[in-house]
Amino acid sequence: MEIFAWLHSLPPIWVYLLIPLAPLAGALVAGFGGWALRERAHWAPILGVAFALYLSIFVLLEVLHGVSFYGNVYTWAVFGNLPVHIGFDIDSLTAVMLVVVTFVSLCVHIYTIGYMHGDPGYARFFSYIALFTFSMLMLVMANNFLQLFFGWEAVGLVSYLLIGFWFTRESANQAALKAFLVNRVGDFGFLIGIAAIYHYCGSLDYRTVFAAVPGLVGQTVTILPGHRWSVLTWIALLLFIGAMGKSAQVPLHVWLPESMEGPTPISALIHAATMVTAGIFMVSRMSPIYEQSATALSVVLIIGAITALFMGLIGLVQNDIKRIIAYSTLSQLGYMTAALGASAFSAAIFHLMTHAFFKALLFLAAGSVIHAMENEQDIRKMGGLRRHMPITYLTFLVGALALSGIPPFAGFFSKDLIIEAVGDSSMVGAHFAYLLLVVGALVTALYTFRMFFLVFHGKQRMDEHTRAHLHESPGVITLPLIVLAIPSLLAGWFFIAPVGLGDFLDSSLQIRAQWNTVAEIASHWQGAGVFLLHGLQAWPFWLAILGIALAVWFYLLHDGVPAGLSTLLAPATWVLRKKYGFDAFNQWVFVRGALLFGRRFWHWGDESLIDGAMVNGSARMVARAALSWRRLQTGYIYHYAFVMIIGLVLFMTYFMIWRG
Amino acid sequence: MHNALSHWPFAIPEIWVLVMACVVLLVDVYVGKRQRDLAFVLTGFSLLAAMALTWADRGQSGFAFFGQLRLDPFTSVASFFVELLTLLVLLYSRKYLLRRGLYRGEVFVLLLFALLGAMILISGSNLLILYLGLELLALSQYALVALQRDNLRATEAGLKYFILGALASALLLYGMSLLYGLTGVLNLQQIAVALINVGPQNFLLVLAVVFVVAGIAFKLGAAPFHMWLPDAYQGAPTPVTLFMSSVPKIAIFALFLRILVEGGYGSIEIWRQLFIALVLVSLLIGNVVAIAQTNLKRMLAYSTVGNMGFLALGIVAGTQNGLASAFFYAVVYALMAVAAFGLIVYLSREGFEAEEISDLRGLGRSRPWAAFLLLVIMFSLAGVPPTIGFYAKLAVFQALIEAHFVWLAVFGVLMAVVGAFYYLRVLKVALFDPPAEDLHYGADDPLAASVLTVNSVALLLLGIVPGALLAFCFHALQGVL
Amino acid sequence: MTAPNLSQWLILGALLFSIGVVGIFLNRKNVIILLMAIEILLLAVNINFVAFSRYLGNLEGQIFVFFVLTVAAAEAAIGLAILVVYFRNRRSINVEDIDELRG
Amino acid sequence: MYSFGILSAAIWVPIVGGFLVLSLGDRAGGNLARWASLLVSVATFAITLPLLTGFDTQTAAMQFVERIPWIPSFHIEYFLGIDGISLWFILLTSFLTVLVVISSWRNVSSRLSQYLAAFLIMDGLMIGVFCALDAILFYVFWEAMLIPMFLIIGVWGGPRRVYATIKFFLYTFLGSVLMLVAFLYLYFHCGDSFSLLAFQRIPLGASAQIWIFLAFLIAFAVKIPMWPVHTWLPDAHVEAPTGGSVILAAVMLKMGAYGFLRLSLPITPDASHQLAWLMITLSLIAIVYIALIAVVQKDMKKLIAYSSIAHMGYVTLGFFVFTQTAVEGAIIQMLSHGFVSAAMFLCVGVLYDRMHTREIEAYGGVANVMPIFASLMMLFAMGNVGLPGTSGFVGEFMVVLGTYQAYPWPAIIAATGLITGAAYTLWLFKRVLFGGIVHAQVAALNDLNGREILVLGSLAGLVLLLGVWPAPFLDVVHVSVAHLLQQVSVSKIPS
Repeated sequence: MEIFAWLHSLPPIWVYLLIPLAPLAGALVAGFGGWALRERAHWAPILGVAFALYLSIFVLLEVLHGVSFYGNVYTWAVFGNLPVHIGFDIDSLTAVMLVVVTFVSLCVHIYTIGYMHGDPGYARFFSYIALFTFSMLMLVMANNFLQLFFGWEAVGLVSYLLIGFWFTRESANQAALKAFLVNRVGDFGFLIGIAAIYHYCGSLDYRTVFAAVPGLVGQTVTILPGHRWSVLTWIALLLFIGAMGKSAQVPLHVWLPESMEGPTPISALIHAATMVTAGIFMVSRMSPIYEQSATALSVVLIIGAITALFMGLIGLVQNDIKRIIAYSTLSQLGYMTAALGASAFSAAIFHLMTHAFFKALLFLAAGSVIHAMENEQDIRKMGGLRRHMPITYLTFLVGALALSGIPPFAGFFSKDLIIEAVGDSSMVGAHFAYLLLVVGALVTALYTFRMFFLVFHGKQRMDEHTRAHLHESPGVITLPLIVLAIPSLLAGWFFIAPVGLGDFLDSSLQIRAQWNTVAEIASHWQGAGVFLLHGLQAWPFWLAILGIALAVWFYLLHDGVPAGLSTLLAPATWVLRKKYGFDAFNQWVFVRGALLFGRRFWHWGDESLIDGAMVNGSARMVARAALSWRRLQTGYIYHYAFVMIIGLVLFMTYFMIWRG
Repeated sequence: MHNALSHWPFAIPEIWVLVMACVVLLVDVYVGKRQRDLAFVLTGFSLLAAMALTWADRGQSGFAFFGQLRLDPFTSVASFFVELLTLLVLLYSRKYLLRRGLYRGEVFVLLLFALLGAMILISGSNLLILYLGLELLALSQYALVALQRDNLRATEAGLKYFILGALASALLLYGMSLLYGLTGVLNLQQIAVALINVGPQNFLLVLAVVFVVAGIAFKLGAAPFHMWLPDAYQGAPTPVTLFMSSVPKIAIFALFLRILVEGGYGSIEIWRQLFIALVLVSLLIGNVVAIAQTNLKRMLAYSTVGNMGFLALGIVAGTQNGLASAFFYAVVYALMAVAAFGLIVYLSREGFEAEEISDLRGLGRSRPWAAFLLLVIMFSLAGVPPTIGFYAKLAVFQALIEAHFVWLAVFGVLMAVVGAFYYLRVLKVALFDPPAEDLHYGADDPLAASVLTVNSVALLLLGIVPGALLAFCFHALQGVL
Repeated sequence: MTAPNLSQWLILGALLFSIGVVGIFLNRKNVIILLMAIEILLLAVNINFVAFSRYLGNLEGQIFVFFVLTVAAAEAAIGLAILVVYFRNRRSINVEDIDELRG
Repeated sequence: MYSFGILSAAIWVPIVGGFLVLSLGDRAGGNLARWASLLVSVATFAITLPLLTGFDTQTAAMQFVERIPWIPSFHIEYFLGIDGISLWFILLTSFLTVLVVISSWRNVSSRLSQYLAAFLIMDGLMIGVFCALDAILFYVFWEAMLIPMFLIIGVWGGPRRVYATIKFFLYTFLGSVLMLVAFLYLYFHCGDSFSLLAFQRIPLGASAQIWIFLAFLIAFAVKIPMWPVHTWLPDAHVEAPTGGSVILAAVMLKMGAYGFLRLSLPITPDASHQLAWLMITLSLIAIVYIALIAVVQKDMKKLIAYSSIAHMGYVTLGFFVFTQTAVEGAIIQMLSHGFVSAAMFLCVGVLYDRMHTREIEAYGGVANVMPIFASLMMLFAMGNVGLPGTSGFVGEFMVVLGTYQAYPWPAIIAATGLITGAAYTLWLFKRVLFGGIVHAQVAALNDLNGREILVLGSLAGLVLLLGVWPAPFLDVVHVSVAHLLQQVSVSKIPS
């Protein structure tokens, strides 16, 4: 295409370099110029991100033409004699991520113009999200673990900043801190994993490491005395801890729901579409390592499946519109993770992609609703909005259907593919996982449409004042909704063949033949149409329909039922409302524990023992000696003389007796 | 049999000081009433001249009066220092004496006689001569301490000092008598010869050494023979304390050197043990008890005890280096003590001795320069570089470790840390505490001020380039063994 | 009745010396006694010297004794002088009253 | 290589300059002293720059060597020289002194000239420590340095300054005297020379090495400070004036670590290996135990002081796993901590100058009124947390990687610092800067002035530079560290 023509004249490295740098530049302009630009601060970031998107599309096309790139930009440092570089690894996987990230990011940018209008932190906000885009791009383009870790932590930082964007809100700050710390727990494992890789492979460079991996098969490491683990399992699990942190898998999921304290665009961009998928991306990237360890894959599979179902269940009892979507995100991330566990990396990436579109859509639509409701987020206070905001209504519906996996919406293809893959998987725990995922389909549909109906249908439960002001959101808000609705509708149909089933990603992935469930599925059902027909005869679809039906029954026809149910299943709902007690546990064990130990160490260890007893104790001892010895100096001549004579006598006796 | 006076030139400095002492006495008797300063100037001049004469003798060596007095490198170096210190004392104390009506001839005469005693101790080479020198020094000091007739504390200090001092001399004398009985001679060289075939197991020898060491320890002020020292230092008029804390230290070290090294080096195994005991007790008592003091002079007295412990460390080493470092320590300590007490003299005025530590409150604000000098002096006493005090300790510890007394060295440095505390406390009061309105320092004597400045700054500069002084002192003890 | 031998003389000296020493720290009464004790100390030493000199057959010891006696005289003089000025201030020469300076 | 006495100049210019400033006194409202000391400090920094430009990264030999007899009778020499290990710290020292002078431009109430003079003199002495190659010379600088710091804390410090400063002095003094004994012992073993290089060559018996190592350990552990001899640091920091804290944290703590590299490891390699377990344990205790203590601090400075101890834990850990990555990481960590801790203390100083309290409770919502300050402090906080892209990351990353090569478990335990560090830093940040404005006093705060922006901004630049491109910093270090590790790997026990 000729709009890209001029790029061919550039050295490729420049093009790749410009992709992250453009948003960074935008971020810097907005950040440092914000005080002057004020409400015009959005131009620089938007241009930057738009340009990045433009370049990403170019890169994607290039990759489609078989162009890939692997090279370094500059030498970051030399460890001893091992150089560590900053560089790019451009292949199909990266290209897909680039487009997804920049596309969603751009939509969010535009949406933000309307959403954050009039907020004192307008410029700051834009510089943050542009900065986030930069970090995310660095992460996905990395060709070494250092840069990966850089992007990994940088997105964490920006997410921290954005969750706490309204820093005057205590709850926001609390959530931000929690998010950062939980992520750090993941990063802790990730860092150890990198250290292990550095130790065993002697490099941080992807290709060198992957080349060294086969040599590590069969090597064992003794971490706990008496337990010999396969090195690769050890590494894979450590890296996965990182993924659990970022992609909010049980038990490190606790930060994601609270991250909804941030402005809605953030929830859409960071906590739904992109950052949280970093873990999925990372594991796919590391497929050469994971494919060497069945144990690790099983763990991934089971954790993913558990997250998928049980987080979805919590979604059933939530009333905050954003939190419901947040829990749905958790559950969807669970699906992706499960796919990874089943070696269906392509399926995971495929779902990541579709999910990015429809989840961003849902969040933005929710944001539009919240905007209209004057920051009311409780769905029990909404209802019947469809008349007031048709565009939001329709786009939200698209998102909801996609999420519930109703054909032919995007979510259907990706999610069904995952369930199929897990079903066919031969991994330990695959059957269990399959069960959870299938039930998950029902749950997903149920909580999605519960939310949908409560928000858009039924009687209007908001107060007069709010109802009076109900209105459709401005163009800058609805436009992105529409733009996102399109892929949410079509992405599945068009991309399942190449991305999901096809060989597009194969260049980036390494999958063992005997575990390659996706290839198997692909061999049965060629193309979207066939797959769709097959899907219509499969469990998940009908369960989803059932879920919607239940939702209709509960929330449109007999709205007494849910209350009845919840009383009927009181214990269950209690457990769900308490979110299985993860938060309480962390609060009690880790937070309180740390504070308790801190105080004990401080007061008992430092103040009493070391300072009190040892340091000042010895000083006090000397002082006491000084005071008592001083009394020997009585002032009486005869005492003085006596002491002298005693000394003399001691001298003599010493020689007389001891020396003979 | 050569003429009795053949080698008298070797004794010129001693003779000069003796003559001048008498001259000053006469001058004071006749014109003193009208012209006080004359005696002062005359004394100063005679001290300068004595220094010159001593300096001129430097390098020569030999005996005078049938080996009664000896001249060797050590003699000239040591006497040079005692003369210098006496001069400093004189210059520091002029105003002080004037203010208290003590600005009289006898002070100068006594100073000169004490100096003479010290010089005889340094050059004497015969037990009898040494005894006379010791008594000359001691008696003049008794008198000096009690100089302030109407001052109870001064006279009490004098009395205590006198009685205990006499006891100590008696101990020393008893030791001498035994030594004489053992060897049949009084001349140190002959004693050394006679002791060659007397083993350290010999009962009389042990007894003799014990008594001699006890006497020396008393005069040095090493615990447990130190009891007189705090009282005497505190009670005596500060200029006298100034003298007591400086000149005798060197002189008594010389006494030790003469009797126990030149004469009794054969008995090193005996006296080393005794000095180890003295070191342990002195370091403990001196450094610890000083912490409890509120009176600056008294605190410095205890610090003297501690410092004598450090000095004795060098003696314990007993090697060439050890003795040299001990001598170096004595010299450096004398310089520091003079500066410390000099500061007190400088700050005092009628009715205000500036001798309580609390009297220094807020010196940093009211008299920054004096405070700076105090800072240098205190850190030098604490042995913190870059001050000369550090090298004194360094030399001692080096010798000690050379002689494989590592454990003693460790004990020593730990005590140095304890000691650092009370010096810091003085600085705390002087620099960190707010100044008090009721304090009015004398501090108006340009002479003392300039001497103090030179003296204290020297402590710092010598700390930055200590090479020369170190070499000077170490050279003095070349071939003492 | 033969003349006492050296060791007997020395023992006598030692005894006198001890008496002097004990006199110094046992006496709580009067400073004058202290001065006398000091004299005894010096005399004890003199006995040593004379005895040694006599038995070693050289005169140095006896010369020493002359000087000691002289010094003792000077010492006594100064001692008494100090005592007098002290008495003027304190109005007492009781040993137990001499405790202005202590600690 | 021939030098024009750059090192001597770097040592003596600030010292002499300091005494000049002292003599100037507070005339003209102290302006004279201000500009003079600024001139001196900048000049010193300028003098030290050629060290970097003229430095030969290809050799482990000492460079810019100056060697003349100083105290002949003891064979003590005036022996200076630097290698890749000491170079950065000399630059760090001279640079930070400039910042300290600028930062104390207005906010020192009394006796400004004396204050500035103390810092200038200390500048020279600290540079002296980093380039002294004669044991006694090293010791002289090492000890002399205490005097100005003693005064800075004691005279210009907070309410409990006397306790703090005397504690500081005695603690460190106690540590160093034993080092002196070790020096003297070595002096006689190596045939009458105090040259550190000679010390590094002489063979030593196993037990002797142990004793010497322990003597050094006490000296350096106190200075770093390592658990359990760290308790002087929080007190000293809390009471010290801002400049004092900056120098204390940024430079003085490094000297202990530097001592390990220059003395302990090369002089007693076998003992170092034998006692590595002890050192690693102490380091890990510092990282875990101290970090937990930092979490519950109520006083900003105390919190940062404790975090300093925890960060120095990484340094000592890195030294005693003997892998090149770890040791280089440790050195970078020292450098980075020099920047970050200095910046953090300056930030606290900025707040303290405005509100005269360091209590965390007294603050809240500062970000509302001081946005520039908030963003800068956020950067430094992230450096403290060790976020990639900031200097704090490089060192910790390398140390953890290098440690894992030697022992996995210590690496894992050390990595927990990732979490605890974030916890105490960001919680502090949250309580002080975020939230609503707590009271009128905070509302009245005004944002950074030009001088403060200059100081903090330059540090921010360094933090980012070192984080984004540490290569040039490391290049200087490689050869020296390789040589050091080679020295350590060879046993010195005479067979």
